Amino acid sequence: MDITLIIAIATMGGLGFIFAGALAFADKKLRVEENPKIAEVNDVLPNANCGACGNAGCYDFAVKVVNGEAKISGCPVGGQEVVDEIAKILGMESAQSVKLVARILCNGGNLEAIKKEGIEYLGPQSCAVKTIVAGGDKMCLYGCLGGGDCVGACQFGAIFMNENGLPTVVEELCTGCGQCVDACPRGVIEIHPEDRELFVFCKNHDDPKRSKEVCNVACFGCGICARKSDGSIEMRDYLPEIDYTKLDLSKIPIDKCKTGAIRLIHPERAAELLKEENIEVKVN
Amino acid sequence: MELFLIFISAALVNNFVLSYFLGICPFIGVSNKLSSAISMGMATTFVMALTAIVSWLLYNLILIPYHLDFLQIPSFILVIAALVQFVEMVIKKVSQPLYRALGIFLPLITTNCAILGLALLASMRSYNFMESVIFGVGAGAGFTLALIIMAGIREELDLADVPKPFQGAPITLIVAGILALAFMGFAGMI
Amino acid sequence: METTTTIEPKQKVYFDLTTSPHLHSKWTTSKVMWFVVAALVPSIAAALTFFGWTQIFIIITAVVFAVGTEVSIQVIRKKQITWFDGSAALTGLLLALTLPPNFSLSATAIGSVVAIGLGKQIFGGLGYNIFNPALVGRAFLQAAFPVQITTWLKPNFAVDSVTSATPLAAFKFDKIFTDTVPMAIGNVGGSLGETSAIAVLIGGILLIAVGIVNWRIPLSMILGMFLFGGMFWLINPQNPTPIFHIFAGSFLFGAMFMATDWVTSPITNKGMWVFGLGISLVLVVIRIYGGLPEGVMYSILFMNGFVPLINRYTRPTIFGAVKEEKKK
Amino acid sequence: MKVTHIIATLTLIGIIAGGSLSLVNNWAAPKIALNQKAETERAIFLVHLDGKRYEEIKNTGFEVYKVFNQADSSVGYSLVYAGNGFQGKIKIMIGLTEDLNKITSIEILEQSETPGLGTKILEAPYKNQYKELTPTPSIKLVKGVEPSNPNEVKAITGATISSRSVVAIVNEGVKRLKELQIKGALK
Amino acid sequence: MEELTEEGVVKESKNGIATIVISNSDQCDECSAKLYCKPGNSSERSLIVKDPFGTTAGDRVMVSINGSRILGISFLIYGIPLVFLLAGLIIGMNIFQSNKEIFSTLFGVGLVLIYILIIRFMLKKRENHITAYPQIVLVNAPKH
Amino acid sequence: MKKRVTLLKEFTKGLWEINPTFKQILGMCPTLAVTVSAINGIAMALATTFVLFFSSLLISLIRKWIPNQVRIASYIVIIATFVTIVDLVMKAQFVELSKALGPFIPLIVVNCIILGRAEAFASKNNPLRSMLDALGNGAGFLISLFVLGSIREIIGSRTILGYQVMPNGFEPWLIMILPAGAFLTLGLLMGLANLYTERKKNLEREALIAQYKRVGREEITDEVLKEAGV
Amino acid sequence: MSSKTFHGGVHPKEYKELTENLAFEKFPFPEMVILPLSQHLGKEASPQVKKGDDVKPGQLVAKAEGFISAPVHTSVAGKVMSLGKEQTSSGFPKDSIVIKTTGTVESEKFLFPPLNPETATPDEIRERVALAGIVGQGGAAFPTSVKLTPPKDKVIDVVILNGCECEPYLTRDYRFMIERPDDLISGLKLIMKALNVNRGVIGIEDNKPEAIELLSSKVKFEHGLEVTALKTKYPQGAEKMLIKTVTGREVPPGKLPMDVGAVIQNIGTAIAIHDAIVKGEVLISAALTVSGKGIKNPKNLIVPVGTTIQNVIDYCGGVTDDAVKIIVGGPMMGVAQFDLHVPVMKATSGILVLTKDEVAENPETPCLRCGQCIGACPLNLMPTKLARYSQLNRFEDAEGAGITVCMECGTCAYTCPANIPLVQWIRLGKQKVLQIKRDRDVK
Repeated sequence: MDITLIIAIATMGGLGFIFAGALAFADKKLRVEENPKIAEVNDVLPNANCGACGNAGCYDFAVKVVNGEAKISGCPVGGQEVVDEIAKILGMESAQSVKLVARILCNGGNLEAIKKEGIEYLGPQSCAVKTIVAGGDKMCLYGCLGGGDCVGACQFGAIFMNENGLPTVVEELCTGCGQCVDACPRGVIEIHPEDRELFVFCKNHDDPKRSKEVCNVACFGCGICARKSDGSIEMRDYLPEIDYTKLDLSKIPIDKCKTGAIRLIHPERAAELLKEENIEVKVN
Repeated sequence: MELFLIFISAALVNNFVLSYFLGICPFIGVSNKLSSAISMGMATTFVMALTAIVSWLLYNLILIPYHLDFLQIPSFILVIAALVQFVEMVIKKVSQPLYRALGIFLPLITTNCAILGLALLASMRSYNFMESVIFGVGAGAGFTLALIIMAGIREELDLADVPKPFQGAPITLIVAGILALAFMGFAGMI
Repeated sequence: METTTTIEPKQKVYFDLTTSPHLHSKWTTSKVMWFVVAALVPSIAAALTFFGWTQIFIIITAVVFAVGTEVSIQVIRKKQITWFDGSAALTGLLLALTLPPNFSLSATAIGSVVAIGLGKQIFGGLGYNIFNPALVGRAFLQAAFPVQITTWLKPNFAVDSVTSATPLAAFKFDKIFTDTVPMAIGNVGGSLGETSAIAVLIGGILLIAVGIVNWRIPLSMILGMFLFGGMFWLINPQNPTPIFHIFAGSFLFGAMFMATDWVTSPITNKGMWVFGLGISLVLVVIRIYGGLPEGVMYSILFMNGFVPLINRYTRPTIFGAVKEEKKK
Repeated sequence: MKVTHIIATLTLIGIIAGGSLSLVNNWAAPKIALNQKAETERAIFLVHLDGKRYEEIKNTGFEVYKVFNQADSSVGYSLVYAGNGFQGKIKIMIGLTEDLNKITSIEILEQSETPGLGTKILEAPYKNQYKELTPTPSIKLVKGVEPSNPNEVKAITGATISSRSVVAIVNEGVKRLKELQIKGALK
Repeated sequence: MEELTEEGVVKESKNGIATIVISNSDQCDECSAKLYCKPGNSSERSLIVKDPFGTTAGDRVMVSINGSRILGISFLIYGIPLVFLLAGLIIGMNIFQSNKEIFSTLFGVGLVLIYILIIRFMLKKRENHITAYPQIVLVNAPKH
Repeated sequence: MKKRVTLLKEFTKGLWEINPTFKQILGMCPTLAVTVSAINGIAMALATTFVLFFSSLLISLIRKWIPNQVRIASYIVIIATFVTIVDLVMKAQFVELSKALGPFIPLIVVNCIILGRAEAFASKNNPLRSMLDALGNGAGFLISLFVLGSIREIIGSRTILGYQVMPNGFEPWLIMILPAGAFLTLGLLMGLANLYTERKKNLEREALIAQYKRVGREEITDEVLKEAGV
Repeated sequence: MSSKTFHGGVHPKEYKELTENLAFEKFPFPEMVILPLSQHLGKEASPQVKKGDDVKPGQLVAKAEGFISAPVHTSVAGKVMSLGKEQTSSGFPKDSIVIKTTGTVESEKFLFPPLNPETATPDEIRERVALAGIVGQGGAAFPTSVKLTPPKDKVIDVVILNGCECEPYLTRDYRFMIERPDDLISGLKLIMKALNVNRGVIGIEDNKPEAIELLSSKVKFEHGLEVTALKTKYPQGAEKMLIKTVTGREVPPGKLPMDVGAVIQNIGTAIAIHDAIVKGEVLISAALTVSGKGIKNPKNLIVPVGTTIQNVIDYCGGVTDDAVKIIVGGPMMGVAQFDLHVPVMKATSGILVLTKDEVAENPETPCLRCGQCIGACPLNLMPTKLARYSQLNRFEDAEGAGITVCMECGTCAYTCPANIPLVQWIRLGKQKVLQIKRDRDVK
């Protein structure tokens, strides 16, 4: 009986010893130094490998964060919680993570944008495909085609088509990953920080005459907004361009826009924001 | 002839993946690349042959004579782990680039239940030495075959309109089920 | 529309907007499917002749449940309902024709549901399935009800010497060979559709003639059978002759209607040869060494699994590409 | 330092594992042995219902037991014989009378046949056919008709191969045992 | 044969040869074992690759390996040794009288080791222009 | 994502949220192999839970002393030891069960659940949490094995836990107790589980969308009416 | 008469009987013309007139910009109305000059001094072709002068005149061959001279026996010229296919016909070259077939460039009530129109008005993997795979499968029983792949 015990111990101990020896030997030869913090950071990340941070994957992002090449607030999917965790691991002050949201910058839905008259488009209902058949069934060559490619591209289900045939972003679900931007052949989707309120909801660079022909709510390039904005808005190719670093919401006469091409995305929210600063603003 | 039957049995009739459910994890996770499937299959087959040899020796020359058969599981798993480590080291010695290119398959194999299953089944069925080696090679061949078929199918599945909840593991399992049905045709060959 | 001779800018147009080409061939999916159904009529007729008209209930059950499953899954998935394209009906019909006469109707229904559900819809519906749906249903039934599905019925015009066992089972278990003539006509035991080789051939040749079935698959299967079956026969004359192999069981039915299913067969011409030869090889091995007398279903399913790989490695060389490589 | 730590850890774990397993085994081994013995005994007496005591006959190349009844007189032999079935090995305990001309009963010990189909060889209707069967010159399998001779067994519908495998294994076992008897090894 | 691709970050690059840390391999996408699957107990998976671009550490790259190369290598490292091993065993089982198993194992393993030595010798010679190196095909690989 | 969660959550998450079979897709081999009947499934799950519990506990206890290099090796040895104990005990006390589960008890060693939890959880958390996590995962495993086993047993052999529940007229589907049946059933169950999760997510999403539509709709009509006149 | 052919292809119903026996008619001058500045591949021409200018027929209104470009001449006498974007038959608006017709007297037409075809040097020919604004009449509208100026390192040994006209309905080239065989041969000889080639082949599909016979008898005594009968099959007239059938050479992917020593010219181009050299005319009229069951009086027409297709259709009696589709170009590769106020351009080969039963639009069903498209693809591609890849945004895979080789001939979509718009998807994939490639090259 005891002999078996001893042999058993000897066998297992021996096997363990040999194996450990081999491992130790291999370890010495194969040693790759790695900052243990990378693994820790990697654990905190959502590990969806969605690429929203612009890196090849979560591990890649972890490496960059630890090496100081990426901001700790770089993961838009994880949100504040992840930022705090990373900050804790790296012993840094937590930074405010600004949520990025996709904005659909076209107002021309089925009701507003003028369709090519009297034709029936028979191909696949996809914007990308529509663009190669005579540039789609809408007259406007810049605006949303309403084919819903962005809806399909969003893996978070954050975009849906409203009844007017325009995509709408559900901000609560949007992670700002930018998949929809890539999917849109017309480039009407842009990623912006959540706190930006004023946008130009038109991409039409046509001259005023043609703009009026193609869409009821297009920017006609009148330039009123630019003239009244102390330089934060500039006209370029018949379209206003907003410089968000200079923008002061309280000074923009948004209600002057005839077509609503430049407007606030959340009128109520902007009003509240400005109220806090004791500024009265008229919201249309 | 007996050896041949053991081979056919392990590879087709009682395919390791499709009727013993051994090695399901890599089967589910296999990529759609044929060459990595074959590569992984070959590595597994090689390790399986080695495992069959070493575990037979360990079991019949040490564990049985000294009445240590209760140590079968831990000693087998240690031996397999050590073997894989050893193979890894040899490959590394042969050529660093080759090791880097192929090394990724090896750690997977350590925890591949097919290997341990092989060692245990061989000892349970009290195969003799050659029989267990052939059993190992046959099992490896069967594993490779299943992996290859799945690698091909997976590419097709990527293009298919599989309902979303069934994408990934569920559809793989269902394909495996249908494959298992197809492999039933080989039943009765041993 | 009134024609005008004056120039009127932005004249109203009401035309279809599509890309080129603006012409199409006459075939559509549903035409093809219904045509195949039509090509099965001789086989159905043969089945009803040899096993009695009541067998029509098996066919009806299979078709109704197949179409029903298809429609209900499409309703659940909120997809377009496409029962009228005939593909589900065809699957049901093919399944029914592989079943033995007097097979239980409830089991037939199960087979149909499995064929459409697990064989087809779970892969995304028509065009995406890897395995032949009818055969998936059949294989499922074989595994689920092995006794029922190997219980055969004596054909109506059986002479005394004919047993209810299929020619293959008779060979497998009792080493009895059946003559070719009754097998060709169909006066032997067997599944509904496979019984009459002539009826199958009529339908099959029709399909080949109109170009629905690519002749390469049936031909390569038959050649393969001569090759491999002949090989085993030469090695050991105890084994059946290639002719017996071809006329016995569901070989011809499989070659004409099952292996040639568009979705689950290779898309390249070279691939079709590989596919057909592979089926024959596996089939001969199963028939001779396997435990089951028949293996057409298994060999086709097995090769279905290889189709994606065959497609990938028999890809035609792009026009002009070879020369470029030679130049290098 | 590091290397010794690595080696020591795993060695220690190995030692502890070996030791503790050994202890558990000390407790379990006798019981397992007992279970196994009971198992064999059960099977031996299942094929010889009147058996009470058995002796193993050594050096035969396979397991053969001579079985004695209450009166301690030999009632025959129990032998374990295995062969290929439909999907894997089938291991059968065969009970034979002293003169080896009658099978008392058989018991399937191991099999991996198709569940619900091949596994019908385990069920009474098939198995009971072997009771009082005469294995001379050899057992025959008949299909579709009722057995009419004392050496015929009816096949299971849909599981011809499994039925046939059992017959083949029993025939082979009996044959081997007869050879042994001729050589006089059964004494 | 198809191309296999891996994505990674350059660790260091010298004389046209770079070491890449794999961050995302399409071969491991669906595998549940990737959690603890790292070669040589290191916590990252790395590759030595040809670098015709002269990348610098930190670049994100896509690496492509020719499938038939991988197959060739596997065959060289697993396939042929397996044949040698089996041949050794079969020969061994026939020539040795006592303790057949041990001796034939040793014989088989010995054959494999000899083969490995030869391979190693041959590879050493060609180490610098070895064709089996994967190659960087894309710097700043597009994200997926 | 690592969060500080309550101890209760540590247990309950294993039941569904990270259910080893349906969510983590771990331990497929025993799941498929032993679920021919419900009782086998239960026994297997209990055995696994036993090993999982003790190895998690032990690993969590000694996690600080194990060098990284032999981490996995040590875990495997520890797990193998516990598995052997289970095996021996079963052979000694539950002969029938041990026969039914056959070679699958030893394969618990390579069940990814155990190594997976050891690596992902026990090696990073304190013993209490590790124990709860192990129990939760074990329970989740039990649930899935029981469900799978019951379905296969009911349809495949008309019984559940040995009692006949289906009428005699019901012809059992033999396929359910064959390997193919195991694959198909698990595949379907897993799909249904995903379907359920997705449904839940979709409902949430639709609720959000509905909210947006309400707001969005007003916005559009107002503007359209006003701007249409321009 | 054995007819040569290539692998793949289809044979759609021809419908050529509608117009094949109708001689060319001259279209009267329209009230206004729209002249897009880009009627060719390559760089847009730059306008040389301003609003209000008076122009006479044949006058240069926009000159070529850079090497791959072609000048634009007005086809009528009139006044420049506007310069700006106008809709074109490609579906997209392009910068155009609109001219209101004021006079229709043809004698005022601007002409270059005629050259003697026997003595003209290759350089003279090239220069004249460039100045006359001649572009390929086959559809792609590649500037002909560029084609006549191969790089020094390319050895050209054969000129092939494309008389296949494999697109259904179209009979323009056929009419040219029947009506102007001598001018055609003269044009071919000029091309051969410009390229310094001794062998000229006229490839004609065997459904035009009269043309084959006529031209064969004409070239019988010409040295180096031959007429080859080709099997009637679409797309026999595609450059790569034609070279393969005539010479047996395959143009590798990404390479041009001149890489295998061949130059292909259209029948219409040869006629235009003849006119430019011998008569000194510039290219200001387009010969086209107006056909289809949806048009009341199908015709072969010579139309001033810039005439709107509305005018042309009206001239042909307008459309019938069951017309559903108007196409500029052939039915296989042409573009469906949504606006009839678009001009006829230099390379316009036909205007088709099709009825419901001709186009037979059927609902799309999923791919059945029948392999019809693979068997039919003349370039040995796998159209179904390519389309699926681009549907799933897997452009890298699409590139690997050779999507950029596709010439969009439409054979696959024609033959597809599931009616998948394969060409549409492949075209999208091609665009994306080319864009990805460009991005990659930039990096």
